[in-house]
This record gives sequence, C-alpha cells and structure tokens, in this order.
Amino acid sequence: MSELDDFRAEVAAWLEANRPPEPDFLLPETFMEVGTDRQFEYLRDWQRKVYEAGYLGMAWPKAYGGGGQPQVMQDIVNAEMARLKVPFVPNTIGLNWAGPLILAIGTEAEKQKYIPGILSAEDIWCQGFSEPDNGSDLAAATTRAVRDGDDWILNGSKIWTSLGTYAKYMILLARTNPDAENRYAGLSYFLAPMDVPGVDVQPIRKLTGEYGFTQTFFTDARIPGDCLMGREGEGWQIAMQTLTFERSVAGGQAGGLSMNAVGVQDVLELARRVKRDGRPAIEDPIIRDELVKFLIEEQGDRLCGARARHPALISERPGAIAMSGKLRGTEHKRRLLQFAITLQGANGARWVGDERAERGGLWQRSYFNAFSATIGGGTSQVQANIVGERVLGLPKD
Amino acid sequence: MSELDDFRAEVAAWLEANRPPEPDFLLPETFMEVGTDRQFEYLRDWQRKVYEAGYLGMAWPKAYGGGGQPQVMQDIVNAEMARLKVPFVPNTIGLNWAGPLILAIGTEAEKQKYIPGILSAEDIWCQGFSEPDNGSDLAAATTRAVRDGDDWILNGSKIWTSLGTYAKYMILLARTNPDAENRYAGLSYFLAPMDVPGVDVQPIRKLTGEYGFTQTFFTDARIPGDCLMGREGEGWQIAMQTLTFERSVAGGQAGGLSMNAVGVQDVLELARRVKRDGRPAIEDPIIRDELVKFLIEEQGDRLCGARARHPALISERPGAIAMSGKLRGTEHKRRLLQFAITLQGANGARWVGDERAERGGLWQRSYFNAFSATIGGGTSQVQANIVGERVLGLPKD
Amino acid sequence: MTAVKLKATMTFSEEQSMLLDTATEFFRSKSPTSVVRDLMLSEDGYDDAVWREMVDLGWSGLAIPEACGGSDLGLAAAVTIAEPMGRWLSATPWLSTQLFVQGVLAADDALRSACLPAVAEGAIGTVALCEVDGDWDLEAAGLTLRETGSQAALSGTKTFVLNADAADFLLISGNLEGAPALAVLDRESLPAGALHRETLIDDTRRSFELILDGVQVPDDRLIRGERALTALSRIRNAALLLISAESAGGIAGALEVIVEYLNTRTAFGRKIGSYQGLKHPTVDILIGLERTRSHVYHAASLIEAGESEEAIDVALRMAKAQASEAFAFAGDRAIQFHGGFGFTWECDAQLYLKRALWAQYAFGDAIHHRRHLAEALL
Amino acid sequence: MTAVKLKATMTFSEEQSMLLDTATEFFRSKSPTSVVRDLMLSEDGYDDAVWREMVDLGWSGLAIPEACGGSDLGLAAAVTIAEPMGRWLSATPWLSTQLFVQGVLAADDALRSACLPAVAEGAIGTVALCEVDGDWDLEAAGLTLRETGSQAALSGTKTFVLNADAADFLLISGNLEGAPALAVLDRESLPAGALHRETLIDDTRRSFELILDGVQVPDDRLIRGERALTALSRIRNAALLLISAESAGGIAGALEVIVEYLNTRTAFGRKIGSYQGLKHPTVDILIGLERTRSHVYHAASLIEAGESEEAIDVALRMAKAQASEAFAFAGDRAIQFHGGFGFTWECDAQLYLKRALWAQYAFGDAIHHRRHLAEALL
Repeated sequence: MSELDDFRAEVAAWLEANRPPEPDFLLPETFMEVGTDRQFEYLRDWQRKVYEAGYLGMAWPKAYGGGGQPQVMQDIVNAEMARLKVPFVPNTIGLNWAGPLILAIGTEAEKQKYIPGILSAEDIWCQGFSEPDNGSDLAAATTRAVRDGDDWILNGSKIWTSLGTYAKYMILLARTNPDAENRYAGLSYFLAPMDVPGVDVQPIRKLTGEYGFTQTFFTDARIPGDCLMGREGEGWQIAMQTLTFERSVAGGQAGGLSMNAVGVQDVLELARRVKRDGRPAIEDPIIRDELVKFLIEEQGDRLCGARARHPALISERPGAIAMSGKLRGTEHKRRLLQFAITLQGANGARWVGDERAERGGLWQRSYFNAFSATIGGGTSQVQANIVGERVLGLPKD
Repeated sequence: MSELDDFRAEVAAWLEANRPPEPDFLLPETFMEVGTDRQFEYLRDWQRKVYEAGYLGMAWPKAYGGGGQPQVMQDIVNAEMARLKVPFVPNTIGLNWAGPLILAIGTEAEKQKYIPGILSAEDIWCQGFSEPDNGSDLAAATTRAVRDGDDWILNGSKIWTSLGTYAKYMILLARTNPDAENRYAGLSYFLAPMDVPGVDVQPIRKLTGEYGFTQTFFTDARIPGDCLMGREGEGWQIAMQTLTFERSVAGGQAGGLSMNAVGVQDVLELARRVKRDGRPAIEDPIIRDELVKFLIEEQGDRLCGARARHPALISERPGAIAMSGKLRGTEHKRRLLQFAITLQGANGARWVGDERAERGGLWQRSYFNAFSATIGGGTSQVQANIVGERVLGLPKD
Repeated sequence: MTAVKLKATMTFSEEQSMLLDTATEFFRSKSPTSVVRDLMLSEDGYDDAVWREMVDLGWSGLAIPEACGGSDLGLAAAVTIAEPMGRWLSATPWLSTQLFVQGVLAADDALRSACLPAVAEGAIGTVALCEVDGDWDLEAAGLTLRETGSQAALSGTKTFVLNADAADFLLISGNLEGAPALAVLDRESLPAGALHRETLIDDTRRSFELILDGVQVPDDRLIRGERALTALSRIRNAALLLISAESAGGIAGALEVIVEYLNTRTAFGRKIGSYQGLKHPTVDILIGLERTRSHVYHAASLIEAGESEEAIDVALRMAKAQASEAFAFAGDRAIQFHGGFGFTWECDAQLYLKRALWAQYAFGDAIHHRRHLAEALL
Repeated sequence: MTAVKLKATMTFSEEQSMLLDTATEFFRSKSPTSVVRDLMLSEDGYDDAVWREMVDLGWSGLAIPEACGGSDLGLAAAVTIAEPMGRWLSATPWLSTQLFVQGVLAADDALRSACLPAVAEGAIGTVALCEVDGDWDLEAAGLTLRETGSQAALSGTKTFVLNADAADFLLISGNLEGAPALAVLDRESLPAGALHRETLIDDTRRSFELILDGVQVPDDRLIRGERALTALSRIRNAALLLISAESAGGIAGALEVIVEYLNTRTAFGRKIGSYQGLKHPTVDILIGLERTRSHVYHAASLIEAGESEEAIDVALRMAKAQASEAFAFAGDRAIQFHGGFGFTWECDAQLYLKRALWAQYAFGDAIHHRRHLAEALL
C-alpha cells in the first residue's frame, strides 16, 4: 500500500506544479464541447504534457508508447486528476474508446500505426456512429462504403461528431452490404482518415449557442483498403465492443479525465456561498433535504463502483452496475446541475457572459450541456431499455 | 342564487339530522370494498333513506322514479354529502354507470324495468367487463353468449366484480360472434340477471386481507333474449359509452357519493394531530412542503373541473380535462394516502385492528385500497396511453 | 383549520374570450419562431411595429382606468394577452409595462395622470425592484431614497430591470427612512451610463442593471407609506399572474413541439411517440398544462371578483409554483425527447427551457412560494 | 467543508461470501412464500425448528464474542444473513435477538456473561425502545427506572417490541435520574398481562406493547451512564444496518416478482414487460436495489474497519434513507404492475410493500435520516 501512497503523492505534486494556468476564456466542460481553437489547443497541450510526464496510457504496452505498468497506477492518476480538478485531456475517443479497441482486437500494424498518436494527442480521433436519421438506432446506419479496387468509397453523413474539426481519424460504422441477410450483417467498421478529399466537416451549433459537435459529410471519399477493421460484415460486433469501452463496461482505457468532474461537493460549496430569499441557500431546509438526496445518490453510485470489484457482491446480475452506469450517472448529473441553478434564486436566471453570473454562467451552461450525455451515446430512454432487456431479461419493445 | 342557497341549507340540515350513527365496525371506503353483509346492509339502508328523502336521482325523469329537477340540485346534494362526510350509497354501478346508460340508449321497457330499483337500492348492479386473462384489454373478452331459441347461454368468467355477492343485475360484455371481422364487432352487451342457475359468485380476498371483489363464473347460464342491450355486435360501443359515465366524461349520473371522500384537508388535520420525531408532523418543514404540493395539486384538479365548464377555456383540447381525470385523481390519491402514513412516524407501521392505529388503521388500509382505483377501470398506464393517443394524438403503442 | 378557504371560482366573460381569440391569432401570426430568433439577436429585443399594433389594440392600456385613457379591463383580461404571448415566445415590452402600470395605480391621482395616459398611448414602462442579492422579498429593497426639500436622491443598484433601455418610465423601489417607497424616473432623468445590459438565460428578454448614485427625483414622483406597500403588492400580484400565464402558454408551446416531433420521428422502426417512455411523460406535461391554466384563470377570477388579498395571494402563489415546475419540466423533457436534434441551437425546444428558467426564478420559484403557502394554509 | 469525509470502503471477505451463499440457500429453501403465508397466520409468527437450525449454524451468536460462546464475526457478517432473510420474507426472532445482543455488548462483563452465552445457544432476545409517541430518538425514552436499594423499579409503556412473547430476555430503555439507562428483564420477571399484541402492517412480524408498572429489576441487570449511551448507539447502528440489509433483500424479492410477471403476462397482444411504461420503472427499481446494496455493504465495511462513530453514522443513515425509499417504491410498483392480480391477497406483491412500510418506519424514515445527515454533512 505504501508504495502506491507514495505514487499518489508524487502524482498530486506533479499535477499541482504543472497544471496549466486558468485561461482568460471559459473552458469547455467535456471533450464533447470543445468549440474553439484556443480551447482545443489549451487542452491538447495539456494532454501532451501529461503524456510526456508518463501519466497517460500507463497500463498500455510500452511497444506502442504506453507505460507498461499496472492499471492501479493509472487509476490513481485519474483519481488525483479528478480530486485536484485539473483540466481534462481532449482525445477521449482515442484514449478511451478507439485505443482500447485497437489494443484488444487490432492487428499489429494497426497498433503501431495508431496508438502512439492517440497518447501524444498528435492524432485526435472522432466517432462516426450516429446518423442524422438514426439517433440511437445505430444498426440503421445508411452511410455507404463501397469497394473500388483496393480502396473504399464513402458516401453519406455522420452526426454528433465531437472534435470532428480537429480529428485525424474517425471510428466509422458504414454499410458495406445493403442486401445482407439482416441489417446488422451489412455493416463494417473502419479506422478512417479525415484528411482525404470528399470529407467535409460542418460545425453544429448547440443549444447553448456554442459549438462543439460537427456533422461529417462523405462525398465519394476514397480511403485505403486497410482502413477496414476486422472483416467485412463485422461492423456491428465491433461497434458494440466499442460501446463497452465507451460505457466503461469493459476496462483498458488509457485514462485521463474526459470532463471537468462536477459533483455534489461543488454544489454544496455553491450552496454555502449563494443566497436565496436573502439568506445562504444552504440554510433552507428544503434545499438541505435535496442536497442530502443528491449526496446519497452520488455516494451510492460511487459505492456501486466499489462493490462491482467484488464478484461475490454482484453475482446475481454481474452486468447490472456497469450497464446502468451511464443511465445513473448522466441523469444524476442533469438533475444536479438543474438544482444548482435553483440554489441561486433570482440570480439563477443569468447566463454565460453576465458579469454577475455565478462562475461566469458555468452552472447554467452545464445544465444545458448535460443533455449531451443523457442523449448522446444512446438516450436515457434507450439505456433504460438496454438495462431492462439485457440485465433484467425483460422482453424487447 | 338564493333559492339554491336555501336548498343547500335544507339538504345540509337533513343530512345532519339523518346521517346514520357510526357503526361499531370499520366501514368500507368505496363501493368497491363492501366486503361483509353488515357493511352492505348499513349502506343500502342509507341509500334507501336518501332516495326516499328525494336526494337521489333528482335530475332523472319522474316517470322512472327520479325527481325531474335540474341537475344543479343533485350537484348541491352531492357537494353537501361530500362536505359533511356522510356515508356513500352503495349502488354506484347502477346509479352512475348502468342507470345513465339505460336512460340514454335503453328502450322504454328497459327504463321502466330497471331504473326504479336502481334508485331505491332494491336492485344492486354489478359490472362484468374485465376477465381473468384480460385486465385492461376489454376488447379481448372471451366470455361467450350463444343464442338458444329466445334465450342466451352464457359461459366464461368475469373478475373484479364489485358487489357481485349482492347484485341482482350485471352489465355484461360478452362475445356473441368469435368469427366477426374484428374482435370489437364480435361483442354484445347484456343487462344480465345474476339470480339464474349457472351463475356462481366467488369472493376475492384483497391485498388488505378483506373481501370486496368477486369473480363470477358462468356455466351454461340461461338468460332471456331481451337481456341483450342494443343490437348484437354493438357491445363494444355500448361498453365504451358506459365508460364515459364511469369516468364522468359524460354526465347524467343519479348522484350520491360512491366513496368516502378523503382529501388533503383530512391529511392536514392528521398532520396537526400526529407526531413525528417527537413533535407535531405539521411543524416539519419537509412535511409542510409536501403538504402544500398536495394542496396545489388537489386545488389544480378541482379548478380543472371548474374550468371545464367554460368552453372557451378548453377549446384547444376539449377532452383533456375529462379524459385525464381518472389518471390525475387516482394517482394523486394513492400518493396522498401513502404520505398520510409517513406523517405518523413510527406509528405508520400499525395496521387495521391495532388499538393505537390512527383511525383504526384507516389510512394504511386506504393506501392499499387506493390501488383498486389506479388499477381498476384501466390501469394508470393504460389511462396514460388513452390520454396520449386520444387527446394528444400520439401514435398507438 | 386553514385561515384561507380555497374556492373554485372560475369566471370567463364573453369579452375575455374574444380577447383571448384575438391575442391568440395575433401572436400566432406575428411571432413564429423565425421572428423570435431574429429578435433574440437584435439589439432592442422586440419589434416596435408589433408593439405599436398592440398599443393600437388597446393592450398596453388594458388595466388603465378609462379616466387615464385605458380600457379598465383589469388584470384578468391581461391574462388573455400574456398566455398566447408565452405560447409564441413573443418578446415585447408589454410585461414590464403592465408591472409599471400596476405599481403606479397605487399612486395618487397626480402621478397616475402624469404617467398612465402616456402608457395607454404607447409609452413603455418598467419596474426596478430586484437587487443583486436576488432576494424575492420586494419590501426588502436596499436602494436609498433620501429627501432633501422637494426632491429625493436615489442611490443604489437594481438588477433584472426589463426593457430598461426602451422604457419611457422606470418605477424604482427602495427605502425611504426605513420604509419601502418607490419613485418614477423618466427616461430623460436617467443619468448617462446608468444602465448595463445583463445576459439572461432567456435571450428573448432584455434586462439591465441600473446603478443610481444620487439621481434627483421630484417629490411628486414618489410613492410612499401605505401606497408604496400597495404598489409593491399590486406589482407582485401582477407579476405572479402574468408570468404564470406566460408559462402556461409556454408549456402549451413546448407540448406542441414535442407532440409534433413524437409524431414524426422514427426510431427502431416505430414513431417514437408510440413508446410509453416518451408518451407517458408527455401526458404528464399535458396534465401540468391543464393544472397550470386552471390555477391561472382561477387566480385571475379571484382578482376580478375583488376577493380578499389573502385569498388572491394564495391563488397566485399556487399558480406560480405550479407553473414554474410544470414549465421547467416541459422544457427539460422537450430537449431530451428531441434527441440529438434537441441539443442543437436550431431546435426550438431550448427556447422553451430557457423561458421556463427565467420564469421560474422571476418573482420567486416554487420552493419559495410553497413556503409562503405553508404559512398561509397550514 | 463537510465534517465527515465520505469514503468508498468496500470489503467483503471469503468468509462473508461463504456465509452469504449459505444463508441465501438456507432462506430460499426454508422460506418459500407458502411457508411465509402460513407463518403470518400462526400465533408465534415463526417456525421454531428453522430458528433452531439457524442457532445451530451459529447465526444467533454471530456477533457474540467467543468468550461468551459466539463466533465474534461482527455486524458485517450479520448483513449476509439479514439480506437473504429479507429477500425470502423470512420471519424469525433473529433480528430482535441481534439488537438485544448489540445492546448487551455495551454492558459490563457480568451482565454480558449472564445473557450472551444463552443467546449463543438459542435464547431469544428483544429490545423495548420505542414509546407510544413514536419518537425515533432512542435517548428520549420516558419509561422510568427508579432505584431503591439494589433494585430498580421500571414503570412505563413500550411499543413495537418485536417477538416479546417468545423472548427469553428483554432489554428495556428508559430514564434513570434524568439520563438514559437500560435494564435486562428475564422472561420470568415479566408480570402476567404485561404484553399486548399489536397489529403491524407487516404480518410477518410479531410486535407487542409492554406495560410495566413498578416491576423490579436487580441492579446488576442495569446498563447506565456512558454504557447506556453506547448500548443505544450500538442498537441503533445494528438496526439501521440490518433493516437496510433486509430491505435490500426485499427490493430484490419484489423485483424478481415483477420481472417474472412482466415476462409472463400479456396485454393488448404483447408481453407487458415490453411496454416502457412498466419496463423503465422496473429499471428504476433495479437501480434502487444496486444503490441500496452498495450503501449497506459499505456501511458494514466501515463498521468492520472500526471507522469513527460519525463516519459509521453517516453511512448507516444513508443506507437506511436509500433503502426505505427504494423498497417502498419497489413494493408500491409491484402491486401496480401486477394489475388486478396485484390487488389480491394471493399475489406476493403486497407482502413486499407491507414489509417495506414496516422497514421504512422502524428506527427512522428517509426524511428523518436526511435531516440528521444534513446536520452531519452540510
């Protein structure tokens, strides 16, 4: 234990000493909200610094730029980063979704080609699963990939692409065989370059008025044949495996924060500071009861994570905690952020840019941005279906 | 106005003077919970007395035993009964569902035969819509009615029959043509006598441990041909029309209470009296906030009733208030009664028969009985579908 | 037993019904969301031509006595304007003007005559009540009014002053010798640089911080003593009523947007409105709408009937508490139920949630009003 | 900053894992609902043969030190018995006995030695804490203990005394010269007619009112001073932990009943579990279960780790608040989702809701514990 404690102290000291100075602009709260070049560069520089210090991909193989160390060390780094509230690292899709996938099922060539750039933030990754007409219904993808000699020709469009403007690669789910026996079998998975002709990235304006997502249009975009991951027709299985990383059902992520962790303690701190009805919000008994409800819920979810590490305590439904994690976490956060506005009383009506807004309007913006998590990656309604059907065995809709 | 005020005073005086003495047994709370003979007789005597005083069926035609007076007078009686919390009258299905239906679409012979006995409580009515395998899905009814000469032969079973043990007649939905073009067209509607051979009534024990519902079994039960209401194959339409009376979407009910009206004021009174945490429940700020929420909701529903009488204020969705009434009212009541237990702190764990239970355990029993309303007559989930589809025009499941 | 007995009064006249129809048609045609979105980006935040039309229809002077050039229809009639205004997210200085009118109605004849006829003809008014601590207690204002001779000097900072840049008159609350008082300031008397634009969560509003440092107001522009308390009470009543009415309209608008999408969008081979996971909460929104409208028109009925201040207060707080939560719920679900599209600027769902949050935190949210209701009713 | 720092400690030993497996199999086989229903109607409310088996398995003396004949596994191990007991609605005097043990563990050696070895061998214990006002504050007991010579006289009324008719020992709380104290009463010392059966919402419990009018207890049967406070605190901790664990089991049982029915019953041509209106709330029940179990095993881990009383208190109150609401929700929905069948005596759904309500109101409900948590954490 003591060795790990030492390590934890070393990490904390490094983070404190090397955390970048507060910028003079409002940072995004998650990797999905990087909307301006200066935001992106600030965060990419930070990832590079963290990686160079050896605190990213610590448990990934040394051969591809990783640290080759035990996972527990990366866990400690992640925990310290969250505790000290340092900025997040922006290449989340590479670090935590595409990277572990490539390490798990990729070829040696793929590992060598892609993993180092993921860690160093040299190569930013984005995800091309959702389409304009098929939000949570990934299997309905209509973006086409057609073989042409050794290459593939892409046509169609992907949407809700975080970091699309900055990405060098996309993990792409495309239809290679529209006549397959079922809609799943017709899909294939690509590690597609974004810097080829025929790929057009358009920023999408979010409900906050800011940018952060993009829509990607493919018009006869030609990509090399070796961009196909696995075999033709295996796209659905690989996409589902990607989701196990995305939803942290499976481990192997490179680590690093992917968002500014906001928790109930931050809201408590707010409640102590702001006034409602002329007195500190935290003195209102109704507010107090709500705060405690949030604390119990947050602590419950944290303890679920701890319990999930004891097989004997999850034996009846081993997948329940992991598979419900997104639903629990994102809905908790949405409600918590909504409540954080309530604490501010009349001043809750302020918005980003208002001088008197709490933390520059961060809370209000955060609440609106919280919907990206309750919608993206499968809406909460779809998540509830997944948990009901796969964990509880209830019949499909 | 003054004439009606006089009438209201007269009614109040009569009710005060004639209300039956408290019995030495716990009365049921609704007509659906009449489980013992002495409960039934107590309530039937009360209905007879109210009717003989001229306070029931006041707006029904004189020719059939009604009062032939304006509806507003019956409304006043109903309101005074609720205000003074007199017992309910037990023949609800006759007075408020079957009666108005017969008056609306029955033949002259049917009106003469059935209406007087409904009012006097001479003829108790029950309802045979639900079946064991088809709870809220009435159109799936499988109870068969087969013509045999002038008669009909009944086979099958109906369930959740309130007052089944005491009823002389049943409004019955049965399948007369299993080969009809659709399942609705094969149904017919009967005003069926219960006192013929082959009709067997079995009491159902409720979750409270008491009785109150029955299951009715038909085994080659022969009923006369003129029991058919309307024409063969019109059963579904007539049943739907019955539901408009049952759910008070349509008017024309004979009046009288069909349950002990419990409202937020009763719960307030309880909150003033009982202790939680060593002090009156009503002093707890969390309890107070909840009580006010219930008050706002109850008042909102009451005001919806008032607003529904102004066509200009419901013009956009004329059916919204009426069609959502059951859902709003029954769910409000279930939650209110659950909360009434919470007020009692440690003593909330007592049950009917405990000497120290508040009002003999009435609150606890009431909460459990509240499910009969959130389940019976179409579950809340089915009600929400109905409102969503018919009022909002959302697609069917 | 409760001090205030809850009634179920609900009156709605033929005249009000006609007004509601007219206003509904007016805002439906004048305020499609394309227009709303243009106005959001504009400097003034409203279209003066539309405002003039409203004035010409008499809606500005609706609650002004005939003697002062108004039509004296009262607050109950104003609800019929506010509700459709909320429904179509219309941005006009009408609300702030109505609050100004209600405050000045408590003033003496001279001050009323000095302001209200102009308002009936289109002058814009607003109220400056809230201060930076965000306290919703209107009587707790800290801005000072100091009398010297026949003048009073106003010093202090006000926030959330709607349409202050466009206003011809500002009614400012403060503290005169330890008691609440108000002053009417003309646009001309406003010192240069006194106004600072604020950024609200609801882009369809224009709000300002107002900093006064000894600005002089003639004595005859003051409302003091009992009249000041009456003015604040009238303003609060009007604010609770009209914001609740706007919210009722907003819920209806959000519901319409949701139902439209649920009937159009397909997922997993079915219209998404067929899924109970979306259908049932949408029904909850409808129920919230029905209850809100009922509370609103009831409160208006009590005001029109001249019921006791206590009864009106209870009805208004109930309306505001109900409206605030139902509208916020509708706006929140509107975004969620639109899925990815709901997360975009182009989707109208966000407009409703932003309105809902402004409405919730203006003049007290649900928790605030329930606490006051507990005092009145328990 | 908060006084108590929340940790995520979670330990579960191989031994505990085996105990959990054994207990799970035990109650699954011994306590099918047919047996539960028979016991509900029985006089004693439990099956002595099953109780003897539990004693033989060492579960009675689980938390008793080895010196007193127990296995000294502590409260954390007791959770592994309580959870499956709740899952299969098992009715035994185990819970009351564990609370008795925890109280007596705070006594001096003499009293411990006088009671605990007997309990380890199967004697039944119970605690008499609550009084008729239902106050959950265990230190506020009004029953008086009056000392005369080497005896104390107990006078007062206790309520909700579980299994009092079967108990060999009763641990009774009261007030001795203004401070909390407790006394152990043997079954023989209980005056005739002192017990009056109560009717609880949960028919699987046997509860009694205990009326004492000067019954004499020898001095050496008293727990007083600091020890009395410790005893009450230990009892409360055990009650919160074990009732929360039972509730976790109860939620799992209710969930199983629901899932089974949703996968069987058909309406409108589809399995009702395919409707999101039922599926999604069922997932909410699962989430409530997962959170509850996590809180319970965490609280047990803190106790086992010997964390501070404050940290343990916070974890236990969180567990109880979470468990109470999640179980009541599961029970309520279990009835609703069974439709008409859910309304019958035969359907097991009602058994869970009744258990949930008993569990909710024993030793403080969610609102109560959240208030205390607010004091500790905010």
